[in-house]
Amino acid sequence: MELLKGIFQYPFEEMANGPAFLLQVLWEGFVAGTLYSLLALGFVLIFKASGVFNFAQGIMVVFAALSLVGFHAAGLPAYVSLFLALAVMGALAWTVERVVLRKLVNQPDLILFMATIGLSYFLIGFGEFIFGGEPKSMITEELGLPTGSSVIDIFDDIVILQHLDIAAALIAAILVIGLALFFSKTRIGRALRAVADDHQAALSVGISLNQIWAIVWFAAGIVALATGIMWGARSDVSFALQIVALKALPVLILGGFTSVPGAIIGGLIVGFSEKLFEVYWGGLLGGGVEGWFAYVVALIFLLFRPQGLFGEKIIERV
Amino acid sequence: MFYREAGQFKTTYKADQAIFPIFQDRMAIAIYLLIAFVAIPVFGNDFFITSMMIPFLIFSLAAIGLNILVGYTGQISLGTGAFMGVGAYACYKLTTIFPDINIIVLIISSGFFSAVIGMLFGLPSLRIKGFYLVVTTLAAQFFLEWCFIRIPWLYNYNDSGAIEVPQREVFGIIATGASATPTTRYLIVLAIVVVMTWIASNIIHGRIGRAWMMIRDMDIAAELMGIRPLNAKLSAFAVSSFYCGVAGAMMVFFWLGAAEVESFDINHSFLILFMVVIGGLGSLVGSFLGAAFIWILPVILRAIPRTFGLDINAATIEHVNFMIIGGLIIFFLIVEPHGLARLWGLAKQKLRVWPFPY
Amino acid sequence: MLRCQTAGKTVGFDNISDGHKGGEYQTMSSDKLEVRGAGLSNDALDTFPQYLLLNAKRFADRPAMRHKDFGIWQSWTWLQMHDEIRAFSLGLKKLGLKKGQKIALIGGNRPRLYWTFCAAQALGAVPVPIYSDSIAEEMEYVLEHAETIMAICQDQEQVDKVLSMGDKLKSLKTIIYDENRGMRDYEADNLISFVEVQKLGEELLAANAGEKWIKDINKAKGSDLAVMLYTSGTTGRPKGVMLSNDNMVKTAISANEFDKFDEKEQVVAYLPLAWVGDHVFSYGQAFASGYCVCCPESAETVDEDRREIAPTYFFAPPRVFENLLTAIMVRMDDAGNFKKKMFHYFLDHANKFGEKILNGDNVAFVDRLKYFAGELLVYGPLKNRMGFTNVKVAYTAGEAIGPEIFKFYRSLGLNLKQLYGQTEASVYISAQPDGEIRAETVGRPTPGVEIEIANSGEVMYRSPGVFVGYYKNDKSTKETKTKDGWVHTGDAGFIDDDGHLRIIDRAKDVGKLNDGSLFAPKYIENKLKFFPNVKEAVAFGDGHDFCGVIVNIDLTSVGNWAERNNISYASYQELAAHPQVYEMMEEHIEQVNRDLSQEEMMAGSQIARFLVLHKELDADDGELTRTLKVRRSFISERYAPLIEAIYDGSTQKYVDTEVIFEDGRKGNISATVEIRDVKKFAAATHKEAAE
Amino acid sequence: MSLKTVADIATGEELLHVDDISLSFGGVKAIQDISFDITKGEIRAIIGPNGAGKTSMLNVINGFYHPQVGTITFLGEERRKMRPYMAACQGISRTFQNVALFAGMSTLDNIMAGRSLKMHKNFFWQMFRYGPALNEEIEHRRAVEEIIDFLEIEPIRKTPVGQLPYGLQKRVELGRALAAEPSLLLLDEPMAGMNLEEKEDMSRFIIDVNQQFGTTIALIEHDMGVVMDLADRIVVLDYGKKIADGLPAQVQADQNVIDAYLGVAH
Repeated sequence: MELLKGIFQYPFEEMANGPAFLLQVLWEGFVAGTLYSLLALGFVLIFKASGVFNFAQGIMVVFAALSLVGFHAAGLPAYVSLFLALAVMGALAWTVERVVLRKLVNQPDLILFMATIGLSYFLIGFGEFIFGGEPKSMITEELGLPTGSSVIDIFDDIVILQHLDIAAALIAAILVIGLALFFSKTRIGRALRAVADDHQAALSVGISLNQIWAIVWFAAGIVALATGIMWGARSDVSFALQIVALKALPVLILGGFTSVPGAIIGGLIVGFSEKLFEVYWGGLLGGGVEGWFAYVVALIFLLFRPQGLFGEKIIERV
Repeated sequence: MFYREAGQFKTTYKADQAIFPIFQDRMAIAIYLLIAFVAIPVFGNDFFITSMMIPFLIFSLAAIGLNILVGYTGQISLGTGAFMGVGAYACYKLTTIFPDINIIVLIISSGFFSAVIGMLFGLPSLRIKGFYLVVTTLAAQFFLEWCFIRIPWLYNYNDSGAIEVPQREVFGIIATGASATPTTRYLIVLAIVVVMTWIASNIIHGRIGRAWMMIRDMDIAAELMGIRPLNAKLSAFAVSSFYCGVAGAMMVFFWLGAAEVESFDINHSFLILFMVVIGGLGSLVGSFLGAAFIWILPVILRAIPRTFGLDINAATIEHVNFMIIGGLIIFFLIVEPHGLARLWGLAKQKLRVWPFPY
Repeated sequence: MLRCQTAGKTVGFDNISDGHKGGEYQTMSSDKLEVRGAGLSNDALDTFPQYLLLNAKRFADRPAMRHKDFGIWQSWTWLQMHDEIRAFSLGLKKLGLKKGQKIALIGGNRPRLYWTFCAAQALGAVPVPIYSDSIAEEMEYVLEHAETIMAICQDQEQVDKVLSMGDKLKSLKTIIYDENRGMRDYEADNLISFVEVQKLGEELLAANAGEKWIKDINKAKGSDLAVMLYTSGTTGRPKGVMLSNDNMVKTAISANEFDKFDEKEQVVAYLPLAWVGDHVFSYGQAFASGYCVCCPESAETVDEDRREIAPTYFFAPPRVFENLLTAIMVRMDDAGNFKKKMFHYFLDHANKFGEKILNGDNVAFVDRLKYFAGELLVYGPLKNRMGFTNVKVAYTAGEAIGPEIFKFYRSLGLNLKQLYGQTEASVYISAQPDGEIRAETVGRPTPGVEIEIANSGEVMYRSPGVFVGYYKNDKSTKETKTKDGWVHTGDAGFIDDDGHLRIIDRAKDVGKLNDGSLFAPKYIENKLKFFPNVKEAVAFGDGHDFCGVIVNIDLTSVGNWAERNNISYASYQELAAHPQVYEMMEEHIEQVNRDLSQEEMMAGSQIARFLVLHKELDADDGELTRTLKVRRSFISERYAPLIEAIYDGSTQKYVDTEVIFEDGRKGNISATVEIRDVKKFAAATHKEAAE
Repeated sequence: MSLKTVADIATGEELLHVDDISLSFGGVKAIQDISFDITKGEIRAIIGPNGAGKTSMLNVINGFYHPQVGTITFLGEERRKMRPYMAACQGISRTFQNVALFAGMSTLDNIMAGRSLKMHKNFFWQMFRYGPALNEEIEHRRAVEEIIDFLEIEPIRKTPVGQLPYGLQKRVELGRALAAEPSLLLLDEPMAGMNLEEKEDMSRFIIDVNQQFGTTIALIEHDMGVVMDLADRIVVLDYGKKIADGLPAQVQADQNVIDAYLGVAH
């Protein structure tokens, strides 16, 4: 009885009694969701264009952030470092396309997936080799990102909004809009969509798959850098992030593997629900449920709608 | 070259259906077993047995388990680490509850616990295909990891949160705990691995294995041939998790001696998946080759600087190790996506058709 | 739903070892078998059915026959085979087959057809095997000529052939078929399946006909007719060679003694049933010594099946050895460089020392060691791949074998020997005893055979195996067989200093060029055919100024070569006419001329002109015999314009030929064939002087 | 070509009855109000232009698609929704338009797979590959060998099917379907993509299966010549509707059919 109350009664009482706290929780969820969305965005870009589930997206985030911090630590100005970090991501994209993707065309999904795991192992080793394994702090201020926080008085209570989080949300929004424009307005963007729809068709209208892959990986690299900066600013830049990056998976399940808006909405859903559950119900289970909650949500969701929120119903043919 | 198949004709289906129909193959197996059971215990030093052979065998068993799921049934799983954990924690609890029962019996029994858990998390596979299934198994991985931390009952409310292996005897010989000799532990592990490999091979070559492969190759056609996806997939999940569970239990009891949740984290899932893919999907031999490659190679890599008298700090070696392994994985996937087993098979084929090229 | 079509007691051999106690399996306990001369295993019996009784007793549990069917080697022991044969034999009796009557056998190497030989002989009837790939017309002639009253056909295809002759076969009463496949809807009432016949036999057996059956077998005499084999002569209608029990049994026994064969041998039966060779090796010798005969699954799987069985005794016409060698070389061409080098290094070594080692000559220890390494790395695996690992004795016969090919196999350690024989002799005339083997001879007369060379140079022989006569053809019998039992072989040859027989050519083919030099066409053709690229060659020259040849390329070998050299071709015809192919042939022919120039007797008959024929010579078109020998006279008629062109000096000639396709349809192939001149060489003795 | 007469078919026992079936995907109507029957022992052809709903019809019969309206009566049992494996249990087996073999397995194993329903020995025996499990394997191997013999595919027995040429793959697929010893065999374009000789072989096998084992066959085929020779009766579909049903000669003369094949506007 107490258990049922714990599930169905107390949490809601708590929410009603502390609306400001609820808002704070929702904001936290929103911020986490934004980051999930950004991570998922990186996945979606690559999956859409090449059908590869890029397990290395997480490590790319770390790697991008480490490069940035690393260049700065070497004495370069922040913006030069930023530019160089972008260049590093570009070089990475080019290398991956040359060395890995091109050689693995037409292999089964599992093989490509494994290759990206191999890639992430390599990048972990490479990153640690160059930058060392210990966590680093992000050069938030140097990049001109806001660091303060605003305290809002509401419902006789306060909600604290970190400026950085607001900036993060804004940057995420800009990135998404930018990508949307890129996809719909530019020639390369349209080519990307063509590739996503049909490789053969894309080839027949004279689009080079290799080029597109490199571009897509670069785009994912940019997203990774942005994610890395945001994430790094909130916590530290460390390799632990690669596990968190797996959260992108449930996000993609919810949003669909190929849908950009899906990634955003999925990310937000995961962010919100995870925080809410952790705060209001987590205690029942002893806490720490954030680690798996998203997956279980995705799993339950899958059972009822295997094609995702935005996917189309699949009709199997024989 | 060494294959002399002329005159090896079969007059019964029993002989023709044998798992090793070629005499030379049977001889080779006999030789491997002889080396494993006699030569290694006699000539191997403790380091070799403890740091190489025991973990190699245990990982091989886990790889066989995962291979049953991924390679034979075509269901991707990233939850191997956690399923191994279930076996380990189950065995730990069993030894606590039944201290007098033979440890080998308990090790095997613990496999049933992970089989049940595996089936539970395999249920969604009926509706979910391909990569979506990764999410299910990840859910298993993270949920179970959480359980290993948050349910203190599992580790007998130890302050350390770790499970520690008690001393147990098998037929009067100390088999587990700190005072068990490496050779004893090795021989027990070896015996279990050999028997379970034999059983896996039997299942794969029979009705059930065929049903798994039918689901893997063409699930629609399989269903139209009368295979129930539910039975086939769940049995694969059960058998696979059973193997992983036993491997997990052995890992703690015969190798590590103590373990906490880190021993069963997602990196272990990846490690085993690497072994399966590098070794070769859908191949038992591949599981062994993959385990050897992924486990023994780093051991060797670590030893190389020492042998050349180079003083490189351990962390750097570890980083380089990661790079080399990551690079090799990509290299292998590009050069031979069917894994070491394919190379093995090709080499065998070359020997069979020797001196001809085909 | 799916019934076993060749239903029968196909009990696996492994199951038999614990005794044949099975209740459903009706057996006669072996000690009840009444055997003439029982206990005297070496005693010669008179007929093969008598040997069947003996073997069913002395080798009751040893395998008698295997057949790759339904994926495994179905096996029968001698006792089981005895029961099968008895049931079938009694069934035939019930169907009215009587002593002296003929039963035709049409089909491939199937146990049931081999059993039919014995089942018929047990009744005193005469089996007449017919080449199953004969065209209907040939088959009709034999069936009619032999007055067969029954025919046993392997399958629907053969039944259809026989049925299509309909009323033209006056004597034929009953058709028995082995395989049920597709036979369901046949309504002819003279059709009956093998199994049904066996059931009839079992009914008789139940009525105690068994003892009478044994009595009849034991009553049979050596002088009775055993089998009639139609020779597909190179000219004219086939002739029915009548062979008596004595002919066959005595030949089989002495052949077994000659090579020390016992019940432990295994052979693969893959040559046509109607060929005397197969009849003696796969039936006669098997019954006499009790060894095991294995029938392959199908014609396409013979190589694979032979590898599985690994026969101890192997018999093949040179063509088979040639094809095997070609296949080996073609495959090795695709091997990596290192492997190729190693392969040829050891082959060269074998070429130098292999035969010496096989013959037991003195060879240095180092070379023996090298040969041993070669055995490990090359010869052993190679023999294994070909299924020759266990071969004690291998024979080649039917035609001359290229000396290089012969040497190749011998140097690998295969005890390949030559044999000279004829249907009329129940095969054996001469054979090479172990240790006296040379490529160019066909050995010494086999035990019991006397050989003489007639004044004309023709080889003649007399032996216990000499045939009774040609069926209903006294004229031919008299032409071939003298009153005191000497037989004309039709081959020209001589006995060399070591007492070995050497064959030059068909006696009637040996001729002279206009300048008087000796012309032995086959001798030249064989030299050409040694090249893997040459499938067939026909030489002309008798009564002409010079020797000219028509060459047939080997599609496998030349096609492979073309592929490697990026030469594209759409058809056989196109490839044959390709200038580079012509060049290749020209080189080969020059090589032959060089060889011929070294031989005093042959130097005069070097090849002056040649052409590459635009179509493959084919038995269906009558260009080859069923045993795939060239029918020279037919070819010279058919391609008369081409031959004319060779001698009138033209460099090309248009020719139009009618062909019969596999499915029986007729069509035409036409082409303009190029004719080329070849360089000749000065005869050896005048070499220095000439240039 | 067939030996059966019209009278045979008319009086034959009904094996399958399709009644008023309608099937749609979203708004697309794949099949509308189709009824027909299949009698025991006949060869029944379903023909029609591309997109006529032929394959959908087969998919409905063996439970892969579930029609919104209508019933199917098979062996006297009425049903509308069922899982494909249940259809298999009832004795319906099939081949596919695009060969759907188990690519990673040998010919032998593929045909063996067709006998899945007939093999039951439990996990315990399977573990040891001993006793009942081994005997079962061997017993079914024998049955499979008979099919191999029947289809004349001995030389490719142990070849992985992925390496076989297309024509042989089709034959192996037929073997796999036959291995289930079905009472109704559905063939989805068994001769698609074959050359003339392969088509002749396949026709011979289909007739042999029908006559030798008495298996009822429903087949979809494009090649009209082949269909007219093979089939006892023909159903013609066009745009998801039945436009004709009858003996080959009747169908051939039917104006609707001629129009449909010539593409006359509706």
